[in-house]
Amino acid sequence: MASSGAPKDFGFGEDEELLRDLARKFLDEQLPVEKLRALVAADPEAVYERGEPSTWDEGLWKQIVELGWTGLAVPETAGGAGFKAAGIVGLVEEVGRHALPSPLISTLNATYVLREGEPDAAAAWLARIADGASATLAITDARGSWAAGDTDVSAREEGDAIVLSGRASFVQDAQKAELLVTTARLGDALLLCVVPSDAAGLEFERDHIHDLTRDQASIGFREVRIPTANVVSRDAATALERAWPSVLVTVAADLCGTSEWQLQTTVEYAKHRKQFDHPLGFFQAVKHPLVDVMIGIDRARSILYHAACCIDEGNDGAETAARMAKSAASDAGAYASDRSVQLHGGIGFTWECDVHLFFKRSLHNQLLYGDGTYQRQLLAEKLLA
Amino acid sequence: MASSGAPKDFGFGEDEELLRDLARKFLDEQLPVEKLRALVAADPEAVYERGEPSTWDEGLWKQIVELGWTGLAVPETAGGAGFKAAGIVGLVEEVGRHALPSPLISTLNATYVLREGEPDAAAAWLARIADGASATLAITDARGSWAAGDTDVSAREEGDAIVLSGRASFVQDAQKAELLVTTARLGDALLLCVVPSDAAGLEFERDHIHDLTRDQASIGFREVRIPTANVVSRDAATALERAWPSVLVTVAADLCGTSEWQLQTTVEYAKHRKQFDHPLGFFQAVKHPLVDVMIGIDRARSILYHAACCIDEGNDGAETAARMAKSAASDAGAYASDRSVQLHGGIGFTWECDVHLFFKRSLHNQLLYGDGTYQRQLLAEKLLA
Amino acid sequence: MTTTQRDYLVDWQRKCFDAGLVGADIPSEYGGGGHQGFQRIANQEMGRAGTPFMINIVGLNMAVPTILVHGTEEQKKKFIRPALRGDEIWCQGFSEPGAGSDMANQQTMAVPQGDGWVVNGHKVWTSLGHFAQWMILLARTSRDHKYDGLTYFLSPIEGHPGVTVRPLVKMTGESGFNEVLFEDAVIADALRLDDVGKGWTVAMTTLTYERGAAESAGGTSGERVPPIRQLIDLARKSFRNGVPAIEDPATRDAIVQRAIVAEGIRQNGRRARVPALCDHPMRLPLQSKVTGSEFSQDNAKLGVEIAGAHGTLYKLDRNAPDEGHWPLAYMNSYGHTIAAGTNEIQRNILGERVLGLAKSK
Amino acid sequence: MTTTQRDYLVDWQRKCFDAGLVGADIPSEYGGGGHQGFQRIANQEMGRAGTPFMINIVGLNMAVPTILVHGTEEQKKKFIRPALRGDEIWCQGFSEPGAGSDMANQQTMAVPQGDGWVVNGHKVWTSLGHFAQWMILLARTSRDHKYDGLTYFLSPIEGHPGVTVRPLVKMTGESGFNEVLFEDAVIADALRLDDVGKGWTVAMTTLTYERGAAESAGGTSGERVPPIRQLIDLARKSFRNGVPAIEDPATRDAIVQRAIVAEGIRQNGRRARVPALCDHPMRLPLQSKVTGSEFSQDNAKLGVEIAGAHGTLYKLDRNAPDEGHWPLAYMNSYGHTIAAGTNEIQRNILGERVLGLAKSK
Repeated sequence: MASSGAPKDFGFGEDEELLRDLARKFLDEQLPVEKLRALVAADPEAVYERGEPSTWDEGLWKQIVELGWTGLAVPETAGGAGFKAAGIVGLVEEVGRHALPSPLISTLNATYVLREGEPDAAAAWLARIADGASATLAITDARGSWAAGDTDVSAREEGDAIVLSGRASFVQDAQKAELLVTTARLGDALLLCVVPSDAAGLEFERDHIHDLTRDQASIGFREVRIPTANVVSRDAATALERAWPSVLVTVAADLCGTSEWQLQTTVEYAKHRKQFDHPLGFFQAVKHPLVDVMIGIDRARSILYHAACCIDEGNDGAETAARMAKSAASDAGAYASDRSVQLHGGIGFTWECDVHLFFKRSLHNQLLYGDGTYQRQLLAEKLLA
Repeated sequence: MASSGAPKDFGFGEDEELLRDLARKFLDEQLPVEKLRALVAADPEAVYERGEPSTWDEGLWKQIVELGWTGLAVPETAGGAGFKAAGIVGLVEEVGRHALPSPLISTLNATYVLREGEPDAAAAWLARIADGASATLAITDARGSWAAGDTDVSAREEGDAIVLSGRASFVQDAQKAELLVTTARLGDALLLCVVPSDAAGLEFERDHIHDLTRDQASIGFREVRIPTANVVSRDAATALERAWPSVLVTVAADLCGTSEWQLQTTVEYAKHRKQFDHPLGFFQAVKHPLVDVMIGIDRARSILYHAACCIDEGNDGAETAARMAKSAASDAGAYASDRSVQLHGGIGFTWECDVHLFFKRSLHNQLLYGDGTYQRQLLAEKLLA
Repeated sequence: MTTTQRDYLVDWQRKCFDAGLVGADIPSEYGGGGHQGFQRIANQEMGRAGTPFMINIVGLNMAVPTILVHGTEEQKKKFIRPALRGDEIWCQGFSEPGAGSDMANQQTMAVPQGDGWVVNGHKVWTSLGHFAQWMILLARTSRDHKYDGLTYFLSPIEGHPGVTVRPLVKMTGESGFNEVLFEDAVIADALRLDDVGKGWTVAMTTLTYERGAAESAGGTSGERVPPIRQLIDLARKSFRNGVPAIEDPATRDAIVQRAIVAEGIRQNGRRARVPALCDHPMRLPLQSKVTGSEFSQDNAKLGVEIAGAHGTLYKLDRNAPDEGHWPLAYMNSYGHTIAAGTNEIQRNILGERVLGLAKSK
Repeated sequence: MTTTQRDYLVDWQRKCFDAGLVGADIPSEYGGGGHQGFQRIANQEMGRAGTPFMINIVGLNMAVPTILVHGTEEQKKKFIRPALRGDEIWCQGFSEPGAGSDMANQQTMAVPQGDGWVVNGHKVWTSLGHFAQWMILLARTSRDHKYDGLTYFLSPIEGHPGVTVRPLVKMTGESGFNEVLFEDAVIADALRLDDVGKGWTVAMTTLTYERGAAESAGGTSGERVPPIRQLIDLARKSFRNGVPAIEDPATRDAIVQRAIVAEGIRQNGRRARVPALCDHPMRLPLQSKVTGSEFSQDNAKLGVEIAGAHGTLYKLDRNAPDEGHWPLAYMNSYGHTIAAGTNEIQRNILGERVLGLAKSK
């Protein structure tokens, strides 16, 4: 529960509203759904059968960098905007609502983790991100475990260098990121280090994935040598644990955004499509599920802002709130996705209809860092101890 | 899955159909719902506030005994009808559909357990049941555990007598049963023994329960002395394990019957009650849930007959099938109960409307011997080992 | 509720009123505090302190705000202060046995006679009817128009000739609601609220307040204690499959699901007051009836399941956990999913008013 | 499906036909086996042996039974044997882009000309359209009557002037369905099935067979392998919260839930053939589309969840479990919950035809 001193508006004040509204306006203009479709879904065979790299708008990304979005989560001391989680969540909802293909989410998540490294060691990297470098987390093992210690990358020290070997799997937006924030095991310690994506010895293997609005890769580390200065923490588990509420909240915000798009798009369809001489929405078999989609989204969204507020307040309940938000957002996303296809009927099942773009982005995000059931298992350990 | 030699009709042949149809006709005539209401629900304060014994029709029970229903599950060698489970299930569905207040279900379940005792020791008791004695299982501890070994009754031997001490809880229809089939711990052994309900030292404490169509009690055993001949098995755990599929199937059949009553009664209401110038059933918010109630009942009912058939065939899959039947019937019963009240609207929430009689009987049966989730946990141990 | 309990609660409301905790935002000329925005703070504080609920809930949440909007100066002067102070208890007369969710289908007739009306009809689901002095009454004054044939009255109840109040027994065997019969009961025309034929419009004002669509002008205390703690405690003392239910994974997942829904409801309430985070002003307020009532229902049902064999027991049983709370709460929860517009109707309203979908009826 | 696969399946059907395993219950004068009750046994045996499916599924399950009921002697002689033998593949032309679930809302027009008809229109969701020689076609011959304005044709497809078949891409990026365009295509009047204006009645016959309401007169093999085993195998090799998913209690409960539904579907099929255990003859058969398609959907969704991070992978990814089956099956499952009358429409049908509730439209 929120402590009694918690801000009534979740800390979502004028600045946050301004940022969100600017993001909405910018993305409405720059990435209407027709443009998104043309960008990522022009040729189903290209992505799926021929395995070509997923397409994205690098010009749009340059604009985003100029708008300073990469630096939003970077502390002011490191040259960033030091924005509150409440504000970033508002922006990410818009990103999800437009299914923006970009490394923004990954960069934000990498930033959250870097922020928990040793301040001196992390500052330079955070400054680079504030300057526009994209980044991503490369911390997951081949089993797809979301636990902090589970990495397949090991490190050894050689003079003032660190040599990394092994493999990081399920790396989000790997094709677009300039910096990899990586965990590596060194004896009993778990290092957190930054590896430039052009470092020698890195082998990118692109995953074939369903989501058309991002890419994912498994990255081989073949004796990758980095300066010791690239190690930002020797207790990566703690850094990840501290950053994790923010990471979960970011994905949950993206899910809330895609779900809201699914709701509104399906509602529009139900208003205009006629069946048996009535608009679809006349039928309770359409109306009531859409209401339940809305209820699910609102539950997730309210907990989301509560979680962001807990993060901003340094509240002990942040992890609980963030896992609740991810659980609720994953479940709401699953149901919104399900009904968006079903209630569009035959057309919703086709490539030409946009719902599949959001369906797949949502499905990916539902799974990423653990679905609803997974979050609830960890919550049970906290709440029912 | 059914083995390839399993009967296509679940063994539900002409005899079984005849028995079921006779039961339906008999109960339609003898216990229309108006009579049931007058019998058990004439005065809410009597049962609930003043804690008076639940009322039942002993004359009707005499007729049932004369029809031979108590002996249906008793083997022919012990003077019973030796009816197949498939047939008994058909009859019990009718019992559930009429919410018959009687010790029939308890007597059947006690019979199933006695059948698994030592044949010589059990024969006399089975013969008494075939002659019309009612019986019930007194095997549950105060925690309400459904596991075979969990009893609060202990035994000691004194010459050719056994002395029982302790307490049996959650005894169904205790007020109506003439014979208690009891488990008792004697050293490492778990005895199964028959205790006449008028034995000295028995103390009946009636439970206050919601279900108006049965009674339940906790029974204190204060140095209750029974002849050794009353011990029908010294390995009660095995006897219970063997009998358990039949016990679960009996309760599941009762649940299917009450659920079907709830479905048909709510459908009738939805046909005739008008709202906004349409019969209720016109609205998909009423129609579709009723269809889902039907689907749930049919799932449970089909698995139920499959389970009965496995029992009759001596199939190893009987326990799995029976637990599936109980799980499906409990879940279908919960949903049918829920919608029967909700879709009746305000009237469904009143004492004068019959739906609460079935709601409460169903709820009791959903819980009895473990609800859907509980059955699935035990199934997981079998199916996912 | 016993008479003793009634007296205690009336006394409590009076003390709160005297302390300025009730009616704080009501104009002072009608007996209120004359403040703005005080009531919410008072409600929060009372909720935090876990004070008893306000017995005159219908008066505070429905009658007073409706009279403020539609009443004459005389009516405001006459009714508001006694309602705030708990001196006069109100009940609601919108439900009829034949009308169900179709509230416009009222059959209770009011026929003009002299400078009053003769009323005949049958109202049901009248909580507090046996304690009430007044009823907000919707009656038909014309059979020619469904909606425009309705008129709204402030009807005397207790001791009024031609009015009979009888208890309705709930499925649990408990009473708690009433039916009210009008047999040639006479109501003075001065007790008509707003014009003849405007009853539907007035009733919509009443329901707007009741459904939480607008701030309660009267104020009731009692944010309920979060029930998740109750479920956890129950799971600690119950057994399931040989282990304490609190260690059973299925039970754990179910409780956490409930905790998430609880957090959602709590944070919905917070977010509803942040306009920048609400695309549609009615989207969250109109959900609260559905989410709140189904939350309670699902909780109670889970409690029964956790209780297992003990879930069969009535509250008077010595072994019933939590004084038999769970099965009773489960059955009583249908009062909330059915009353004040079934949740099916609420979903229509949400789909139509918030999402803009075509009307289902 | 590739041409090679098509050829293989056509060849397979031919061999089955020659062996008497297809069309066993069809009168021998039309090329069938002339038996009664043989087909079910043949189907069971083929199912048990896990044989390939019959490619001419539309011909066997829809066209043949409909022609047997409504066809002329010449039509029966001409069409049935080639359909049974797989020599002529059929597709279905009931769905249109604007019609949705309202099948009577056909816009494809057939206008009489000489001793034939000129057809213009647009059919969608035509599986096998690119391999088919014939289509069962529902077209409008009068705009004055919604239902009585429909007529049923047996239309040539492959190589027929004015008919264009184009693939439709599914949400998964795969093709598999087609759209079929009719542009001044001419159909001889001899290819009209039953009377002008009786198309709706004939189509109902077709759907009765498709919906499993009557025994398939043609017979298709391939009772699918129960998918619970697949889920268990997946859970054994997937990890969740640090343990194999098969040891995770939430996953275990979910799989067992699926197993119970699977058993229910299997035993429903068995019980549907025991009249003494079926109060209403259509109650179980009409459920099978809803239960079957939702079962597949729920299974696939569970598989994606169990796969966790691996659930994001497309079938061509080297690490995709089970060749990427789960997410593809999940998305493709909407084909089944939407096609052949959405499950919403199926629930209307069940509520109306089986439970006798008032029509919703």
